Amino acid sequence: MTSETLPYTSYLKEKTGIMSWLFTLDHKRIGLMYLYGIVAFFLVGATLGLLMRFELLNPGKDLVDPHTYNQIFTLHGVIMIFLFIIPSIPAVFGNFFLPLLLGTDDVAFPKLNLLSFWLYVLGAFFALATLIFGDGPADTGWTFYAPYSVKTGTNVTMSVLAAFILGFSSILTGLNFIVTIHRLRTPKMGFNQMPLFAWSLYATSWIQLLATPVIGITLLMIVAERMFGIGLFDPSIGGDPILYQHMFWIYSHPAVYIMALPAMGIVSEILPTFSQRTIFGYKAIAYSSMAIAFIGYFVWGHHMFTSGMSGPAAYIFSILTFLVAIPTSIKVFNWVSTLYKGSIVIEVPLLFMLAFIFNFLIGGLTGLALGALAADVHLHDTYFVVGHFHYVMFGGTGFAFFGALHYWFPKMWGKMYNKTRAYIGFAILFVGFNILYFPMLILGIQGMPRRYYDYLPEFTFLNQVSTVGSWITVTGLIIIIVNLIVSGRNGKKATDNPWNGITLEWQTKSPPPLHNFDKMPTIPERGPYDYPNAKRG
Amino acid sequence: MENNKHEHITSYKEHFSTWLALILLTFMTVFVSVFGADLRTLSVATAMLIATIKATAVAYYFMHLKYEPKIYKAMMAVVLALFAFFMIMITIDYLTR
Amino acid sequence: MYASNFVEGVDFSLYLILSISVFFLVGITAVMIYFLFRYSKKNNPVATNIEGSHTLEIIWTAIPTILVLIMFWYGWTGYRPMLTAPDDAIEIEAVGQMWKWTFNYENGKSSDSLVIPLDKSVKLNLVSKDVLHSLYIPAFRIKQDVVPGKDYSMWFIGQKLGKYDILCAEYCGQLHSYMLSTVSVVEESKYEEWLVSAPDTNGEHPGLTLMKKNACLSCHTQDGTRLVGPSFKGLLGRNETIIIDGNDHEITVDGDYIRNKIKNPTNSLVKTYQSGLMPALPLTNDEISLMDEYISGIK
Amino acid sequence: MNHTFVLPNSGHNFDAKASKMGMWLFLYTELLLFGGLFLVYMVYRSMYPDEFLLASFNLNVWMGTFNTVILLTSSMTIAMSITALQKGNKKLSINLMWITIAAAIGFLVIKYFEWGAKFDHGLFPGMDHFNALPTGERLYFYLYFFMTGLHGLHVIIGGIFILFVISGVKKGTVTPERYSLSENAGLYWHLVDLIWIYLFPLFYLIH
Ligand code: HEA
Ligand code: HEA
Ligand code: CUA
Ligand SMILES: [Cu+2]
Repeated sequence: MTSETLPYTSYLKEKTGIMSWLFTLDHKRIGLMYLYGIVAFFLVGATLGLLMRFELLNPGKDLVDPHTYNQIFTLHGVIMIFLFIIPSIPAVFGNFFLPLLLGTDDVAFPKLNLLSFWLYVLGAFFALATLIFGDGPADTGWTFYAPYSVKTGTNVTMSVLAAFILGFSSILTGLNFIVTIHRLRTPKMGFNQMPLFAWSLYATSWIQLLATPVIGITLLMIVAERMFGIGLFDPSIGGDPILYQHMFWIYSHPAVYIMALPAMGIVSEILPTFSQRTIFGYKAIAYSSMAIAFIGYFVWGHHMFTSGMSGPAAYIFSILTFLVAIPTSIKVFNWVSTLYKGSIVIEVPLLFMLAFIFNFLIGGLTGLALGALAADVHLHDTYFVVGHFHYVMFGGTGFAFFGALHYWFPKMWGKMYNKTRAYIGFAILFVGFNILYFPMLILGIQGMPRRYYDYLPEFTFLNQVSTVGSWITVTGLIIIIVNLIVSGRNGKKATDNPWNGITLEWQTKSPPPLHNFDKMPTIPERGPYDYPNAKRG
Repeated sequence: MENNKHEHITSYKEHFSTWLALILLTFMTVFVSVFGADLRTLSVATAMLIATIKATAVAYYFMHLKYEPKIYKAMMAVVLALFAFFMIMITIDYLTR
Repeated sequence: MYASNFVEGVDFSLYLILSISVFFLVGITAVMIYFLFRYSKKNNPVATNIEGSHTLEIIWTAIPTILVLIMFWYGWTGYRPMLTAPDDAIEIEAVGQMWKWTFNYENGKSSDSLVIPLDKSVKLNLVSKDVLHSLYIPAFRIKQDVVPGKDYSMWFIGQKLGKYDILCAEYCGQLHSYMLSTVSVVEESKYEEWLVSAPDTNGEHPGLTLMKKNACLSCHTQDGTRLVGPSFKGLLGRNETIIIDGNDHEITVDGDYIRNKIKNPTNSLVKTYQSGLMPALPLTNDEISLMDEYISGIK
Repeated sequence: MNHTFVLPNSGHNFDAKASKMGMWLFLYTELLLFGGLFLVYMVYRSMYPDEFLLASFNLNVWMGTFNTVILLTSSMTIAMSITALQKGNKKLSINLMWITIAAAIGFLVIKYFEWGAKFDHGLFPGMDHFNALPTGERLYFYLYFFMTGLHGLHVIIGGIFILFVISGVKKGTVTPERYSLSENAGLYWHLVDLIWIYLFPLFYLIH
């Protein structure tokens, strides 16, 4: 790359000092700050996960008492959902790369963006403050089901307020992205010339915008119930706990697509780059994101099949649940076809994506078993569900997150990571991950309920396998994270376009200058992934 | 980007007529409710219908929706459809128990 | 023979879906790996830009659609019969409370574990005294949430003699994982015999019987171990710090205190314990005195 | 530094359309925030129609009507203030906004008296009279306090927002050429009105 020798200041160096970070309006710096926060919370949440696995090594008490265990899995769930996975890809990579992919220099409302970040910090503070204030962290499970969440003496109010504030942060991020996509695309880039990651963020943002308020108000009702006795959900003073579940899942099912869609966008970016060919079925992938976002609103009832929901409602929710699987399967088939007649370079980011597809298949297909009414009656609230959602969330989104981190690492820091260590870390993580979670699926089919501090002796063996898996997983993760940190400090300098990608972020320097582009980026004529060197198909 | 030079400016008169219509509708709905007491469910329906007419007037004229590009109306339609769907699904569950 | 009448429907839908899943999982993974080698940079230096194919798009929309509709159908047919119990079912009231199941039979018999006759429909009327619970019998493939304030029921036919686990599958607080019981499927004659047999109290103190029935012992031990609430051992005459309206008070436990606490559990709280957990039970004064008498006797 | 090049589609440009779109999007979230409450209302009203009816007799229809008129009028004045600003008449615009704020205060004062009357009758969650009510009536009042309370909060926020605009017009950051902020405050205020349009029949006009 010729431009390397020209003098320029990267966004990392343009201004210095801690204040230039904390109050920056630059989307890239905000993205990085999110990254540090989110990874930190991932480690906290993961450590709690590790603790749970220790406790479950043998039946009976290994480490903590039941009350503490319940607080641990609640905090684990709250951290992983609200502080890690929902903001993960949108707030980090969306912030950093959406403007780059669109060929602009920032999001539409940079100040609002900073506000979202600070709300995230405030929410995080609330979530952790439960450790100090009140009678300890909530012990309700991340679902805060009434009436237990109204009755328990633990500090539910604060945990719930944390979720409320984080929801607000998430709404503002979504709002910002929608306006950015509508208003700031580079001239001549129509919606159908947008990179697929932008499409997936667009779909995600709509969910963040329209679903989050519903949980916001629901959580406020819980707070009002605890503080003022506004008994909307506790039957002993008035309300109906089933209605709480409806309200909760109206948000929280769409929320699983807030987690999944951006990850799918990442896959759609990375596969063409390493296959060096255009994506198969651009429109099918783009529009299926919108379809998932839309249908995803109407399936929340599948979390309530055993709650005493009426037969007709169960019927409708089940069939809609199955329908939402179809746009996902369209994506999977298009991804696999994108490898066809490519010229594939195997690099760690690509491996993460293939692992994503494999894990997400397991997660998604087990989701189908849960969507079937009869099977769900047996599987609901067992470890099968726990297995399902770790496969989609960690095996899916988590892997996409780490894949994206490797893919864009050179762009973000201008350094290349150590590839050998990255391979090793990936391999250990992948193996460990499957040893950790596959046994859970079997445990669930055998009937081990979730949120169990103690279990029947016949479940011991598989629990132990799973615990051993968690140790392997840690090893892999530590290798990956240490490798990235070390490489960020003294890795080899990376070129502007190490993977030979053609989306716009590769047209600028690594790391990009403060205003992203020093000249107008050019968009490929026949769609964002039209590799000039490939044969016409 | 385009600036807002060509924005439609709503006249005072238009605002005033909107207001007049809203006030009339308000008295109408109070009237139906207070004096049409034995209409029961019908009166819930009329009350909601009148409220919706009022809301549309506010959105269309006060909030300028009438003069905005189509995309605004489309978004609004999506939001309302979504909410309607939430209501329908919950109603189905509660009515068919 | 299956353990209950629902096993077949549930297992069929589950294993049908799992088989289709395994097929797709293995198939897609294999294709992916094959492409990885066949079209590696070495084997295929120049890529081809294939933008898509409408035919394929339609095929891989249609096939999953058909498959999921089949899956849905078997899920529904396996589930539908669970919704309505036959009219001749034996009705038993199943009460869930933190953290204990109680089963009340029509003839007034009450038991911690469920006993049902072979091949007879049984309908459980589910009652919760406090929060959500869920009555789950894995062997029967059946589960139903128990919701306070709602009259839910569930039904099944035990088709195989034996004793099976009953678990609580909806998170209900501290000892959720210990809210266990069993269901014994027995010959009808044995069931009849069991039903009329007197409760096996072994001449125990009636206060203890009452406390067992009301799940007091899920939280309070008799041997000094600390659980959710303070142990009964040596309770009478013990000095405790209790919190009333946020203020600490030093008291010595006496009979009045015990009776008051049972009556109005939320008025005061022993320090270091979690508030809001002890339920107010509809007990008569006589019953409370019996309990007090028993508790005061545990030294 | 060496940035001579600025993208035409920069996120740091002033873009009136973007800010209006942002405001609308935000209003959607507000709609769904209240939407959640309307869902809860719908369920409980259909469960306890008679109790809701009985409980609603505790509200004063005429106070509610009066408040509705106040809000509608304020909606008109804020809309007119934008027209005035667009036409370059800053003074009129500011005065109209002050009228709007006065209306907001009037609305809150009436609400204060209405709530106060409930307290006097022991109709607040936790009070003895309240606790003796049947479930449906209690639910009515839970919803009444929660929804009108949240709405009142929005009235306050809307008022503050308008105050901001007034100071903007005075300082010259909001001008006849660049009036997005005033437009957005107007949109927000109309939303407050819009929600009241539904709250009014749902709580006051049950018959
Ligand atoms: C990233 C998050 C994520 C994602 C993407 C999904 C995706 C799906 N989920 Fe999952 N789910 C969760 C996160 C997620 N879920 C969480 C967190 C919970 C538990 C919450 C709690 O209780 O704590 C949960 C719980 C949950 C339940 C409730 C279980 C219970 O409690 O009883 C159900 C039931 O229907 C379900 C179904 C599905 C389905 C059908 C999909 C589908 O979208 C999956 C679609 C994907 C595929 C189908 C695979 C790809 C397709 C092919 C390869 C083609 C071949 C396929 C066909 C033949 C159709 N999920
Ligand atoms: C993105 C979401 C996410 C992720 C990534 C994880 C990751 C993990 N989860 Fe989590 N989990 C949830 C979301 C997630 N979980 C949710 C929502 C629930 C439901 C909660 C509820 O029921 O309410 C749940 C519930 C849940 C349970 C069920 C609890 C129960 O029902 O009783 C279990 C049990 O094993 C578990 C385990 C783990 C483990 C071992 C990991 C591991 O994979 C983590 C991997 C990482 C490591 C193994 C360690 C890495 C750590 C380091 C490198 C740091 C070392 C640093 C220090 C020592 C300071 N989780
Ligand atoms: Cu009872 Cu869990
Ligand atoms: Cu779901």
